Amino acid sequence: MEFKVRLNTQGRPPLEATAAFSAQSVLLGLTGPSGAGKTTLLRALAGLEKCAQVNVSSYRRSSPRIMMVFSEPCLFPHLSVEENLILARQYSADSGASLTTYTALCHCEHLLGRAAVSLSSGEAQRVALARALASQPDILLIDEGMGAIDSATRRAIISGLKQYATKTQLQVVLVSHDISDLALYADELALLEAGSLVCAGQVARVLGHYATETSLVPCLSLLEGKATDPDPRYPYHRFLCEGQVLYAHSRASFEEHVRLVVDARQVSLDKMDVNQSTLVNAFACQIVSMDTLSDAELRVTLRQGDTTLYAIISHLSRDRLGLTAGDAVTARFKLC
Amino acid sequence: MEFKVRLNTQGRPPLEATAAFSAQSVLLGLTGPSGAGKTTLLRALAGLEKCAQVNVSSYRRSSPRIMMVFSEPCLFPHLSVEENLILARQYSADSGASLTTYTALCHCEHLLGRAAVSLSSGEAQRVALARALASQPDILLIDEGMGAIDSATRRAIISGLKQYATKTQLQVVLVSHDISDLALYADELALLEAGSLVCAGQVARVLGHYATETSLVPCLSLLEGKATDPDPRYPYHRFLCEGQVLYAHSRASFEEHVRLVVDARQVSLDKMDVNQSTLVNAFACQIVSMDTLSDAELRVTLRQGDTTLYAIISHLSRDRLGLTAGDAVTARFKLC
Amino acid sequence: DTLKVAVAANFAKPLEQFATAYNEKTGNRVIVSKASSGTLYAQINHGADIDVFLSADSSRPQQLLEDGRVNASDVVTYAIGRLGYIQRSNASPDVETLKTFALAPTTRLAIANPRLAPYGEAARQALTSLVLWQHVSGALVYGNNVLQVYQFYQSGNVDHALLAWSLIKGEPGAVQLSDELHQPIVQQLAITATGADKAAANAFVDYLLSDEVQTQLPQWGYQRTGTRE
Amino acid sequence: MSGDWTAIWLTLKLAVISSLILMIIATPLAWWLAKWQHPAKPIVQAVIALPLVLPPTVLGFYLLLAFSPQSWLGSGWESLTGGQLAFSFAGLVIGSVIYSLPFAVQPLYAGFVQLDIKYLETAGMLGLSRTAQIRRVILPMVKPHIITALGLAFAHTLGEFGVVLMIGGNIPGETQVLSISLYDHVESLNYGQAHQLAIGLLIFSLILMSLLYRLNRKGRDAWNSRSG
Amino acid sequence: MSGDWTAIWLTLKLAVISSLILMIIATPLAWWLAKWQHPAKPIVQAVIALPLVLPPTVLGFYLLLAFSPQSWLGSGWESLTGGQLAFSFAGLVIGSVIYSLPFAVQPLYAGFVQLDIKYLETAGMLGLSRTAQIRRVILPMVKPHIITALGLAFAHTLGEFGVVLMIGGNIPGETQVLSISLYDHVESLNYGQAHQLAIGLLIFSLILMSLLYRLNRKGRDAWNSRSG
Ligand SMILES: Nc1ncnc2c1ncn2[C@@H]1O[C@H](COP(=O)(O)OP(=O)(O)OP(=O)(O)O)[C@@H](O)[C@H]1O
Ligand SMILES: Nc1ncnc2c1ncn2[C@@H]1O[C@H](COP(=O)(O)OP(=O)(O)OP(=O)(O)O)[C@@H](O)[C@H]1O
Ligand code: MOO
Ligand SMILES: [Mg+2]
Ligand SMILES: [Mg+2]
Repeated sequence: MEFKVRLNTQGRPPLEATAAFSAQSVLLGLTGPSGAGKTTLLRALAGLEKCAQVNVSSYRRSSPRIMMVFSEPCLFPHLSVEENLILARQYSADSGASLTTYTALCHCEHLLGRAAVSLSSGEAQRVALARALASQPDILLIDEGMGAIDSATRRAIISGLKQYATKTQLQVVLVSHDISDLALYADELALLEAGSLVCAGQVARVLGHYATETSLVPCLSLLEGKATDPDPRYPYHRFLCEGQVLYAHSRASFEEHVRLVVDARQVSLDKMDVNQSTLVNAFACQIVSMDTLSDAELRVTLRQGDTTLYAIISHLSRDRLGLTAGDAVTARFKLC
Repeated sequence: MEFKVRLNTQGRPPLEATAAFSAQSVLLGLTGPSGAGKTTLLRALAGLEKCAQVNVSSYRRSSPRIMMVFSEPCLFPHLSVEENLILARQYSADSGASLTTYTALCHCEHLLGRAAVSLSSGEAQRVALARALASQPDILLIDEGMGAIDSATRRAIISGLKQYATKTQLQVVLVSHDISDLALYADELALLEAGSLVCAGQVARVLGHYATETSLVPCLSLLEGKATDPDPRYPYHRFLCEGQVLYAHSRASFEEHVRLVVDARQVSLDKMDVNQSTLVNAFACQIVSMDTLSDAELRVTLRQGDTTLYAIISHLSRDRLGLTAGDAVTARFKLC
Repeated sequence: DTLKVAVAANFAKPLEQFATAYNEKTGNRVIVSKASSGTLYAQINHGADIDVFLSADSSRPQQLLEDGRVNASDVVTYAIGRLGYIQRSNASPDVETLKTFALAPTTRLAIANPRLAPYGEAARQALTSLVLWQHVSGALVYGNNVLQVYQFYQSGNVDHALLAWSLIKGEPGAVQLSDELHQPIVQQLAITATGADKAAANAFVDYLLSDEVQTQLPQWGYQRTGTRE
Repeated sequence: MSGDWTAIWLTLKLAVISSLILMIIATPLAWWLAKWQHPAKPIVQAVIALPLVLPPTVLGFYLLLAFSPQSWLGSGWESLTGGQLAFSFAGLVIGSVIYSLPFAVQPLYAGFVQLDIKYLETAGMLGLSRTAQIRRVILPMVKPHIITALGLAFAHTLGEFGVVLMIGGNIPGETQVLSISLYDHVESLNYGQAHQLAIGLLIFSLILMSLLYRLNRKGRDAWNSRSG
Repeated sequence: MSGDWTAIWLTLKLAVISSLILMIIATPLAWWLAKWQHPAKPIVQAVIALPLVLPPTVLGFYLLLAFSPQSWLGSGWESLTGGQLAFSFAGLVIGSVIYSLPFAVQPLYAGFVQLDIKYLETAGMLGLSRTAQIRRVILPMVKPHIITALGLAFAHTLGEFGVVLMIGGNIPGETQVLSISLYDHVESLNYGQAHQLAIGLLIFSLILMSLLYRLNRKGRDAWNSRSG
């Protein structure tokens, strides 16, 4: 998917964004502070901002069919849940498709017979998502459309959505304030601030920018690599990152590629060689720099090869361990 | 605040909830799966469910003035942001109060001149909250009213709200799917499932129930205690929990009482005595039980005195360290 | 000092003229309100403050008499109406023109509603006398009153109409029909005034029935009546 | 033509007073109707629409019966005010209000039904009294419907004719409104004067109603054009 | 009274046909009006309301002029159908439609203006064509307004009188509608028959309109009663 959007109307903050995402990326994360223009950008992409100049293409189709899920579910109030879905399917490319795929994916099979107006907010959001899928778009834009769903369900839905998207070559743009959801599942990431895309592309790079150049929290890093021979006794994914073996849970892994998102506050540093704690992962690296974030915390930027890792530690710990830039350390963190 | 709510109308799932919260608790967290009845409970408390039998009392007033913030902001579309706030203030107890307190608290000073209909979703939520405060209620019910606000801003708002509530004896009920927000800031917590309060009261106890009895994630524990002599070199709160010194950030602390919320996935266990890593906090405790959560993970329940702490570790680590129930271990985690 | 006179629409114009003259002569003011005879009747019957009611027919004044609202001496004939025929095709038509048309009507013929308006009833009688009724009944359109019939004609929606001669007198293509073709169109009035106004009302009615006024009636397309007995 | 000026003035007075009374009656009626849930509701709604079903003159005829000193309404009015209801300005106002009631009630009803109850709930929780809610929230939010109702009621009263003819008695300065003079001009074949008056009435109404509908514009544009 | 039955049938036919045509004209007109943004908009809205301002008989008089074979409308119609517009059923329909247009347009306009655009945007993205959007989303969502419009238009056509009186010519079976017979009865002092017919008309309308308004009930109750 590639797009170029320009909006410059009197009385509204201007917006200008150009980005190209690879055909392999099925889930594109978009985040940024409140009021940055995320909704406006999505609306423009969906062709709903009449004053915007917009160019979008997907890899599936040169003039792709785009569906946007608003933060309000906008279920048609005169129809039941099922009728909402049936309506969407009827006008889709394959109007014979079974709805079960979509309802199972969005955990809303049990709501089919309900009146759309009687749903709770989380229920309505799930149905809205199922309806969007039932219309079988080429590009699906989700604007904070999952905020009222509890996190376990939400992650299950995102993960299922990603598998479905991979299978059907759908590209999904997900706007969320939950950066760890995005870091874990997005194939590429974009950061919008005050109407412009300050950074877009590889998740690790955008997270780096996010961590170092913005005042936004949290601070995340991405470790990824090819899966290696699994230990038959445990169901974890073992993978090689910069030549070191790391462990990750299956849910954030897709095919041969394994991904681990680490919150900088979960990373501990030490100078020991042996691991005597339950922190499974140990990653040898070097301190590149240390930046004071507040009088309480500092951010340590660590590097090994092409991989950057952040750790947020207290001044107390730095002093206790005597850490300085250039030191070789072991970064330890759990598998997640 | 004390309440007793019963709703048993044909065609709707029944709801029955009784709870009493102490006068000192200013922020009451309410969570539960989507569709559990959280919105319905709040609406009933606010007197909006005509069929419900409701008894509510606050410590401020026997028939308290209750204000509910819906998940949709419901700003009056014919008024500007400022006019919305002025309208709320006009009908409040102190109609001469300055609006600055509320706008500053909700980070929306810059939006005052805007038309209510032109706001982004996060902006609208902040204004809706400010408007609710401007009406100076005795009890404020917030129904997922902060989901579209980025997490840094959201936490700043919750924290400010809590201070304001303490000062003015306001009691706030906050419904959220973000359990860590709640664990960090709530004074008491309640868990609603399928129309009944399965657990309510002390945060630590409810988190325990949440962690062990429900399928909900994440798994959190609460460590708290009285502040002790601070180390003048560092701005952290030092506090005594079960006789051991722990460190916490200032933001989650209120007066003499310091609180630390620890995600079980951030807790590492070892059998060493000395701390050689950047994990500042070390908490000596005993393994009470180990429960397998999946083929990948197990939950370790740890106890020291009255304090319960959870750690989620991998089978790999358990095997590596040879952990069994009854072992004395050191739980390590960062200050947060 | 002011007299309220209600008049059926077709006689409104002459009445206004007479009222002005009466005012000049006696100094008494006459307020004229006009509507259809049926409306005026209903209003008088329900308490309208009217001193003299000039109906376009005799049935409404007679009805007031039956209702006991007025005495027999209060109801008099003030004019006899005449029926006229107007059409577009012939500059100086006569009864034959009507016959020719009515025997094989190609367009519609407008008359007033016989049930509501005496001119309508007269038109029906005239057509019956001429043995044309059967032939034209399918081609008739009914105006609610003669004025409406005149509008149908004037606006070009009908080319033939039977209506009050008073309306079409002097127009091209108009002809007065013989009064032998129908019963006399007796226009009666009723003095509805009570008490103090009664004398003034009587005086005005006397004026209307005076030769001075009655001799002018043919000019307006009406036939004069005898004096009040 | 001087009679026309009196008629114009009278008409305006009638239209303004009737429209105001209509709005005062119709607003609470429509509100109550929107909230009321009962199997008999469609019947009540139909009853409100009934004045429309009768031809105006016939409606006027029945009003005339009701206004006559023999009826309770007429006699009640007479003992209260000393005057007669039929053929008085007050009678015209009553007739116009009854005749135009459906136009005022129905659009307001539709507006109230579609008003999202959460705005009212919010207003209630903010402490606004019933009256304050109406004044500060409900009325501004249903403004397009109010303007529709007002416009229809006003125009209908201007053109109102059959009822007025029947119960008014065509008394200059008292009950001879513009529609009646216009009718008179047409009936007495004064077409020139009728055209003049009709054009005047149309232009005047056009200006007045344009001003009324302009009220709808401000702010309205942005209202639904946001996705939040 | 057998003439009354013909009149009843004719009236129903007129009311139904006119209401349908009205809805067909008014719906797109109101829609366009709701979307159209232009300084001249209030003027257009006022123009739509103008038929109300003229007394019906006067409006009828002008229609009579327009229908005459000398005018473009009358002659155009004549060359098209061979028949005359005045005194024909088709003429009545045209008159009724013009006269009742404001009642149909205004409530629909208010409904369309309040329709949240996001539902339409969603429908559009779901791939619904313009027509499908109208049929499947817009019309069901503004149903209360459609029913209001339909009810007002229908009732108004039933009671419609002045215009019909003027352009109808009172031809039994062709243009003598109920309102005219009723008027005739009153004018010719057949009060007994007038009462009978009026009561019959009222009861009939009451039943019909109750049925119409019942359509509004289903589902509507729940619509705004949720907080989500
Ligand atoms: N119609 C409008 N008139 C004026 N300003 C507008 C309008 N629509 C949007 N804005 C402003 O444009 C900016 C971008 O809005 P947008 O809704 O795209 O933000 P967002 O990134 O989606 O924010 P959030 O996370 O709060 O939803 C905001 O500051 C908003 O107030
Ligand atoms: N009017 C209604 N008719 C039928 N069922 C209803 C109605 N209102 C609510 N419900 C059902 O009651 C249950 C509780 O709804 P409620 O909105 O209180 O849930 P919730 O806990 O707020 O969920 P969420 O987190 O998704 O907002 C849901 O299953 C919902 O579908
Ligand atoms: O003036 Mo009449 O009563 O309509 O023939
Ligand atoms: Mg947004
Ligand atoms: Mg809810």
